[in-house]
Amino acid sequence: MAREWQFALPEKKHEKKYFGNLKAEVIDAGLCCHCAACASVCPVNGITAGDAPIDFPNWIKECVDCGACIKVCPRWDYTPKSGLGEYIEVTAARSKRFVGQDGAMVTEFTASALEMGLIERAIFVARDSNWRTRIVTIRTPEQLYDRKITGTKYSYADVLPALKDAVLKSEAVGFVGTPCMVTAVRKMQQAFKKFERVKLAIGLFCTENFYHHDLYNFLLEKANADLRNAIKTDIKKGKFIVEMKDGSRVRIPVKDFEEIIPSGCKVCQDFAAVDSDVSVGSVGSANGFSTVMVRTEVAKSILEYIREKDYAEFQEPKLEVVQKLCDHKIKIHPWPPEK
Amino acid sequence: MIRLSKVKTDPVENLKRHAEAIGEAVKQAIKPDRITVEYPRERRRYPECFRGFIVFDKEKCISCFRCAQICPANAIQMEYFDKAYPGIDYAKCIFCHFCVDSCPTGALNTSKVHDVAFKSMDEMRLSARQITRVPEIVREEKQTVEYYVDRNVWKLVRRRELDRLEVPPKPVKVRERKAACTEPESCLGCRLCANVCPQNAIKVEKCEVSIGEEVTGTGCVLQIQTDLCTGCGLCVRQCPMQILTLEEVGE
Amino acid sequence: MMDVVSYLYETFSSNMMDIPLIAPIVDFLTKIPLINFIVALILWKPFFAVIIMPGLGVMTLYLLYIVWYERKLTARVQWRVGPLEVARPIRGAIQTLADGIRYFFQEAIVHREAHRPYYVQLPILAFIPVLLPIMFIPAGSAVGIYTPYSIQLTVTFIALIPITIVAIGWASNSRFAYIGSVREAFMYFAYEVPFIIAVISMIFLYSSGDAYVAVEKQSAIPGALLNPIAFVVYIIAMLMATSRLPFEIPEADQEIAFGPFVEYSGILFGLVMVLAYEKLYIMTLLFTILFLGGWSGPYCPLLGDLNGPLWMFIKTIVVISILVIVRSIYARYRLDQALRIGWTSMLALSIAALVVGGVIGVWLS
Amino acid sequence: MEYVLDIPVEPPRELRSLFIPIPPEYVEDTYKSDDFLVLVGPQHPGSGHMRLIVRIKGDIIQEVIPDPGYVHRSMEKIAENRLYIQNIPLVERPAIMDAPNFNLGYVRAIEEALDIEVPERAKYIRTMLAELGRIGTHLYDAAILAVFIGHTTGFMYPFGLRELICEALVRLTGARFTSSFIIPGGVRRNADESTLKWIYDMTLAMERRLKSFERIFVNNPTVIARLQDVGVLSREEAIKYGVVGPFLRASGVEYDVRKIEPYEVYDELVWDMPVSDAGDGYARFLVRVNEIGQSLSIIRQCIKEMPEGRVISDQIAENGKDIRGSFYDSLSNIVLPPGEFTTLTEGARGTIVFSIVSDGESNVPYRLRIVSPGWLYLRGFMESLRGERLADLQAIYGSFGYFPPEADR
Repeated sequence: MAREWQFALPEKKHEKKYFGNLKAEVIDAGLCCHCAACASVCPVNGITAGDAPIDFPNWIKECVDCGACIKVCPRWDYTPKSGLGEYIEVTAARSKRFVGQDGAMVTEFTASALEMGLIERAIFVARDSNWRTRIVTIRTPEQLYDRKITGTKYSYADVLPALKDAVLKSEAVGFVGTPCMVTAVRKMQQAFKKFERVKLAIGLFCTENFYHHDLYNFLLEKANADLRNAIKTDIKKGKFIVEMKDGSRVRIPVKDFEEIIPSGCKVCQDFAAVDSDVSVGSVGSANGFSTVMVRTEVAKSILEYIREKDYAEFQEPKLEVVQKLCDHKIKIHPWPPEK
Repeated sequence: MIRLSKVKTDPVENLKRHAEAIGEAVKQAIKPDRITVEYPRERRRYPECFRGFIVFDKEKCISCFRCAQICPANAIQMEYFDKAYPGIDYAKCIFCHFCVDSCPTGALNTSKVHDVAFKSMDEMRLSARQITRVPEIVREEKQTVEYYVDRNVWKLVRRRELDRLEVPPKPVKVRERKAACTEPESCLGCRLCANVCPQNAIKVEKCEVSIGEEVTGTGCVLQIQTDLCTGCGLCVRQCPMQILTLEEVGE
Repeated sequence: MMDVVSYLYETFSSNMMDIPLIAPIVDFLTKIPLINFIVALILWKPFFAVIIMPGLGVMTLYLLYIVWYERKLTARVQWRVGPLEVARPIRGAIQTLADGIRYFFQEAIVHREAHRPYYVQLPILAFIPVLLPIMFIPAGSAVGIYTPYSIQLTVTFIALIPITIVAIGWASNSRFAYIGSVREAFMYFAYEVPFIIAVISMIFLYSSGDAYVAVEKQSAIPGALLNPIAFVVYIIAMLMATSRLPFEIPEADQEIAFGPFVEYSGILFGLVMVLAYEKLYIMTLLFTILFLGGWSGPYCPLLGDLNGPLWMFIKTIVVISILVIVRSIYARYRLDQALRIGWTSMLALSIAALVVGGVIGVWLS
Repeated sequence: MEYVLDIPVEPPRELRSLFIPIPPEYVEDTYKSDDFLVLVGPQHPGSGHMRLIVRIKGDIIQEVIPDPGYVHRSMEKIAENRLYIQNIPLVERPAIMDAPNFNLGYVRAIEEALDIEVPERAKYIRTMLAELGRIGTHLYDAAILAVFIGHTTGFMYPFGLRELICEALVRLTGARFTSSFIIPGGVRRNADESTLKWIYDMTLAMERRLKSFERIFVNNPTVIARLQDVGVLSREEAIKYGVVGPFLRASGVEYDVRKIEPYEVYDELVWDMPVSDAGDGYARFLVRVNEIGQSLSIIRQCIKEMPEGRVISDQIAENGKDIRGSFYDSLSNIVLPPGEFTTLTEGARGTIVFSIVSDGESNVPYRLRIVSPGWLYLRGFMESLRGERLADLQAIYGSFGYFPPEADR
């Protein structure tokens, strides 16, 4: 029980409050990856995320100038991570219990971790009827049978604010997020000890992520595909595929999405979520399987658990495809960005 | 189990019942056992635990907002003079005395006053200064009444003395508690605790953060001055990372 | 002109109440011209009987007393204190007077739907059938109009009173008032026959409709003991007629908020409210004559002719004071129950009373 | 024989102008078949804050349609944004005479969720409180019944007796009736010996006075004549229409939550359940009068057998005698585990159902369901009016002791 303690203040680049610095250096510079880490740690809950760029309305008055947002921002002093990262084991697997995007291994990992008692609750991203993202807290594996929870959504979600509440509520938390989110969580864990309660960080293979309204309008006007009656979105072989209720599929080449890619994603080179405990993605495995890159012991133990319980069937992954995509991402997202 | 059934209503029974009823009425008319309390002229003696108007002791108050937060009717709003003190809106108060029971130092106490007349709704909102004493009321009564019951007696005993409306404050075992930080490593550094502290017991001063020898940057030192801290727990409720607690000290 | 006055004075002074107590004052006043006319008029026996005692004058006093007394008695039975704050030292005895004054100065509202002329007039007109019986009820030597059929006439005029109440209910033209007057009419049917038969049984008993005969026949034994059945029937009928509990059906507060009188306010309400009490007073006067030996009582020489009226008044007051306790004893019967009581048990009792009256009457004569 | 007027009668103006919860066809049909619709209430002295739409043929009631909800306060919704502990004064408000029973039911739901072990002495004090509330309610209902059938003494006596109940509650809890005294884990304060002795003597004195009340009102022939054979509910009807509490027992069904699933120390005490097989208004009244006697004996037993010890569970506060000072710290941030927790409580007028749905995270109930007895026996009340006289409506109303604020919540 300390009655006297100290905390560090990051140095300022401009003579403003800290959010001013963040705004100048990250948001206005177009580096912000919209991971909402700053929104999650802001003590006055002033920073807003959601389906819009990160902002702090009248921060000049309300910001208490604590610098927490800067401590956790993954794009402050940005040096991009890239490549496959180090891993213990790579495999391709398909869950036998759950139906997911491909192999539903994200769901499988979370369910197994919950069953093992490694984590008490997990933060998942569900979607509503027109594919807006919605945060759900998973406490029991039964909740994961909901088809709206599994499956990929290609738009931003405020995972980390929900993650902070979960951290304050329970001892061991897991979450699923894009590489930038995983990186942000690692920075949070360095800065604030409490976030070490995040026991399981499942990273997703990620090329880009979109604002929901952008994606919606884009699909509507490009392919006249209304997301409201879509049942599945996916990226396969450079094509963005939207599967409709009536079974029809809309294919759009990923290159056309250039105009709506947020600027933050254009400087991101991390495809395989190198900081995560385990990264999962469809790339590099046969159809209906997901590639699983186990990076830490925790994830390894979960994988063992899955093996012994025989929850999933396994396969040899094609790692070079993943490698190719990593390089491709580095190619299309150069750092520093050439003007 | 008691089995009841239809009562008989033959004339003989009815005559008996008529006679009983009339006899009872005549008995009461001759020798009434009257239980009316003629209120303004005589006042009932209420026990010490009576939930009346609330009396506030400014010295004991540590402005911990507990009374304001527990109030089911939102009748208490805190007012800032040198510290934050509770003011009670008697237009809303339901006299549940949750606030009195919540007060950790016994600064709020009950009284036997239950009949105060207000001229307007604005008057009913009493400030902390006004509730520091028992509200003065016009006492017309000459005597105090109390119900005396016995195995076969039930009467009003009237004493020709006035009842004291102040209740001696009940002692509360004050638990000496101070704020402390459980997990300094995860302090955001927002200093909201320092801002909210009514005693300004949390001191913040710039310093240099150093790991080993080399100075890594500037920082702040937060210090809770235990002599000033009253253990109100406002900082505990305010902390966004929930790393502050109240811990018992002393005895 | 003068001879008319002198003639009237002669008639008055020839038939004056002889009260030794105030005789000197009367002698002195009769010396003064014009005053003596008034004094003679007041002390003229018919006038005295009707207007002063047991007539209108003391009836007002009685009203002031009985309303307060009933409230006090009810309160006493009910562990309460009753009217107290007006004139605390005398236990709020002038409460009724205060109420009357308040009624007098209160606004008398006549609502739009009401039948205005009747609505305003009927409370005053209702006094006529109340006062008519007094003309024929003798009190000692003081009597308004002497007839050998005074009892029959009294009963006849008492039977007129409900008509005014029904008319009041009709005139105020409201639902509750309408229901109230219908109930009043039903109660009229319920009590009238047993009541009249009970009175007739007493007439059989005294074999005369003359109050004087009835009283002097009771000199030995009061009529209550001679014909107890008629006594009981008369009391119950009296409760029904004056809508006391348990037969307070026409003006049931909780069901039809004062029934026929629901719309009245101010002095008009004050008038209609006391109607039932006045009716009670009249019927009790008859009751004392029939069952309690009328004006017969210990003779006080100082009072002279005043003895009769005084004793009669005292007996009436005592009887009423005993009667009003039923208000605090009983609940309210339903209308059909009251009718059933009237037409079964009370009718049977009254016929039995008729037989008893006949037999004892034969035995007496 | 029956006389039928063939005069066409128009439905009166207010049946068309006012809001009536019945279709206009019903009104037309009624007035075609020579019936009449009488609106009793909501301002009528003989009905509480509720409107009764009575369809009469002559003087006989054909059908009664209730129009409740004039005192609806949306209590369940208000409860959803208050702390669990702040709801205690709220759930007392439906029937302030019966406050201890409502309070007890709600608190027991919370204790069932948190599985708090209540100390013995606290259980006895709670039982005593509940019975005091029951007596007060029964006396209140008796008084209202008396004033409905025009017996003023029968109105004054029970209120005089209730004054003693209020005095007992004041000495015990500090408030006259809405004493938010029962908290999760026990009661707020210990009861000292003098108070208990006073209450003990009070019960004896009250029994004595109840005798005079019985002589002048309960056994009064006029009262019996008004209530006997009026508003009869047979055993089958009572079960069919879901009548609860003393009114169900008056129809001959031996059901009492205190006997079926005893909740406080009721199973350790000796008491009887008065059951009548008449099922009419007088039986309903008589059952409650007998229950008063039983409750008095229960209170005496409680005081006799009350053990020493804590009155607040050690899971709540370490000071077991008085919650004062630690109320906020121990009770303000109660969080129930996720799930639904339901308790049955035998209130004065019948079975009270409290059901708390919690989401396991917030410190306010996700949903609080209160089913009060008045609402449960309203249907039976309406059915029992069928075929009675219009003048009996008030008598039956009083015999049920229907309390609109309790039913509307």
